[in-house]
Amino acid sequence: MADILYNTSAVLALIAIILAAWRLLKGPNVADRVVALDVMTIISISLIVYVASIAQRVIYLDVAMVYALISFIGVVAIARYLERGL
Amino acid sequence: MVKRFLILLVLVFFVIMLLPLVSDIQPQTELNPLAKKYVKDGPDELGSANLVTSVIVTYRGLDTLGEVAVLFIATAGVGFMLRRRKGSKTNPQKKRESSEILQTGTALLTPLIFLFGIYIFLHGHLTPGGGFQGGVVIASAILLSMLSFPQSEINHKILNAIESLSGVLYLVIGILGIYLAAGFLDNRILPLGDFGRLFSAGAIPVIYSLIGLKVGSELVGILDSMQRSDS
Amino acid sequence: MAVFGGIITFVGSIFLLLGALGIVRMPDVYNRMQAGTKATTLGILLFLAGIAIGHIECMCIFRILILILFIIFTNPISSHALARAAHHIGIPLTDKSVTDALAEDESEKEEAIS
Amino acid sequence: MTLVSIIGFVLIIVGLWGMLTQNNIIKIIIGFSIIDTGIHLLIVSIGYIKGKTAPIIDSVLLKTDAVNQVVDPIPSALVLTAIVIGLAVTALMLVYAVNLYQRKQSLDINDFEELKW
Amino acid sequence: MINGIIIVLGIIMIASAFMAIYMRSLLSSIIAAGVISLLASIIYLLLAAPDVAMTEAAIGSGLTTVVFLYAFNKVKGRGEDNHG
Amino acid sequence: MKIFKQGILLLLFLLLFWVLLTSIDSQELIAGGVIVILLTLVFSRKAAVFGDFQITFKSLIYSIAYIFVFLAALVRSNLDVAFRVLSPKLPINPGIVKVKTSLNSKTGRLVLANSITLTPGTLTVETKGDHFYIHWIDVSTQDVDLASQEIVSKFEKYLEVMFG
Repeated sequence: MADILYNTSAVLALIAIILAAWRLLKGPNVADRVVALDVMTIISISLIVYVASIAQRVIYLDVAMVYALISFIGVVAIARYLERGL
Repeated sequence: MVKRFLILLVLVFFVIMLLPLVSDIQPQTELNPLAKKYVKDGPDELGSANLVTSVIVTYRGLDTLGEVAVLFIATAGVGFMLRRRKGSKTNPQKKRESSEILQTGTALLTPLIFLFGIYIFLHGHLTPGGGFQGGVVIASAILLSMLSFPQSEINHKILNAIESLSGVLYLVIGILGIYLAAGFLDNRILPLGDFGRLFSAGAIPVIYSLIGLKVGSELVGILDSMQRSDS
Repeated sequence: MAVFGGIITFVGSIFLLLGALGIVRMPDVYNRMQAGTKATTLGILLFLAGIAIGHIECMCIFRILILILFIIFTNPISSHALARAAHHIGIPLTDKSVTDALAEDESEKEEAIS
Repeated sequence: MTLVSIIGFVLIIVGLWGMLTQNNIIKIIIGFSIIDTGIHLLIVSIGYIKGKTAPIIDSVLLKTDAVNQVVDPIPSALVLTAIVIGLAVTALMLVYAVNLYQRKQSLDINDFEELKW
Repeated sequence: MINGIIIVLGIIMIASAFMAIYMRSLLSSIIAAGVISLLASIIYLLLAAPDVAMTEAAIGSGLTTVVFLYAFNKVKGRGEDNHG
Repeated sequence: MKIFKQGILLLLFLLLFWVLLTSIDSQELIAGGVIVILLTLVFSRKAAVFGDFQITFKSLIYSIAYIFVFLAALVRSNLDVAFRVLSPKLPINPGIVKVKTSLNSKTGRLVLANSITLTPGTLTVETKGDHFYIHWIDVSTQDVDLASQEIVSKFEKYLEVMFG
């Protein structure tokens, strides 16, 4: 029962990532694409934690932490570039 | 049109060349002999829980030395190509100030990311971290403060000192391994300690910390010279 | 306990999906950002909390706590930076918009200078 | 022929196609970094063994049982350093592109004819 | 389940690779290239290589993007990057 | 005195982070202590924002209350977003409005801006002096005072005590 719920959640997260990829493809200008990237990052963190839970390894969570910190910097960098402050 | 056809021809040739290589990859069912030796003997011999770390730092230590050297050369290349020419006037373009929210957030987060980077390379033998990852995280911390305070200067003397000092110490530890233990970059110059604790695995945490500092300062050097140079 | 965690995770993933749907359906950058930031933040909070509850024996609660704090702290900052940049380079608001106080203030300032 | 190796292979081909067809130097560098990612995926997929876990010994994975439960650590070790080197090499290539731009005020590869034959 | 995740992520990665090559604005190309390495790190984690996943996550989505952006700062033609 | 306070706060903050990352173990604590003290020495001058935290009993109570207020607002905002996204007509009425805040400390303003971003239908776009410019998905008033009343004041009274 619990396994079904977890797997369904992962499938929903995958659908969400596909939707975000659609916005990435279509987005009329760069800011839309960066928003899609931001959302994809967050959903990827949830997928990483899901993978850690099915692999039963606590240490995989370190990867998610690095991900959360560094991809934030990437988005901020693109924003600063757009407003010509880099 | 001819060009496009030629490109397609090259690509088809490449696919034909590469395809057997890829299709020969069979799903393995057990480790090959070399990997088996590393996995079997690694934990007892070197005391490192992360076997990838033991391969990088000790078993293939010379490769890592070479890779650090390549990184150093690339950094030197970037610095050389973007050096400030004498006499050319620096006209700093007007940059937009970053928002106050971002500045406050940076001031709060930078010490934290630093500590996290140090955690990553200090625990290279216990967790998936290591010197390369930790160095990148530390470079990212400095990058964040470069993003929100674009006018601030980095102290190049300290940067160069950290880089050279960690490089020299890395080599010294490697050579000490020849005299005190079995070979170059052997980690058994320090006692192995209890398996799975922080102060274990001999010199691996020390070596990885030095690699982390070196990689971090080199990446900061690349970023800094790419940001500073007047164009 | 595992089923309870599973339900929380499921609710979280629904919010993640809504966030992604929001960035597809909304008409302009700022509204997309609204949907993207809020829904994904609560979504991932619930997702991670559900996994931590479901695997309570794995001692990963502290790490997941740190992860949640990081995300709650950094996600709004990046959204804010992006919204500020988008407004500065003049990406227009959607036609349905009622008011734009910031653009009015900026243009007033420019007139005062010139 | 595993699933991931196919993805890596396709990425290599797509990156190569991009490198050959595009005229902009920056696009060529992007193609290079796509090839980079593809090759890394290919190498890591060689070391994977189905159903086994990461070669890190902790409370879940016992030292005595490790041989039967872990994947090959050597490809991971190779790729790990290669990624960092890839970043430095990308930075170096970009700096060359910037220098070329400062010479001729153009990023089009067809404008640089000195070494053509 | 794992195969399903790999297939979906792989398709998105390949689509992003095409996007990175054929997108007209360079900045969008960079963002698409960032997505490739973002998703590659999940695949590394599924292949039981967390070390590689961590390195790719740290470098691919943060530093590579920034290095490209710094290079853009030095070349002309940033004006048309904003739209499109 | 100020720098002393912010140094101590930074040290405690980093130490808490280290203990959460690692487990409570003698070797980890020794190494972590040394590193945290070194980092504090390096960063204490730059981290002036850490001096903004008020260390009183009242601010502790208010912090705990604030967490609940914030979580409630977050859940409400998500239901709001869900309603807007799922309804076929997209009932939005967006615009950028100006609000006024009386907070002075930098950390307080940061937390306020983050809270505004995460609560129903609002997103901080720009800060200028004591005015915030907020993208509001459903503009009901364009008056500065009324908008401030509606968006800012519910958080402000807590943050006033927590950060001064």
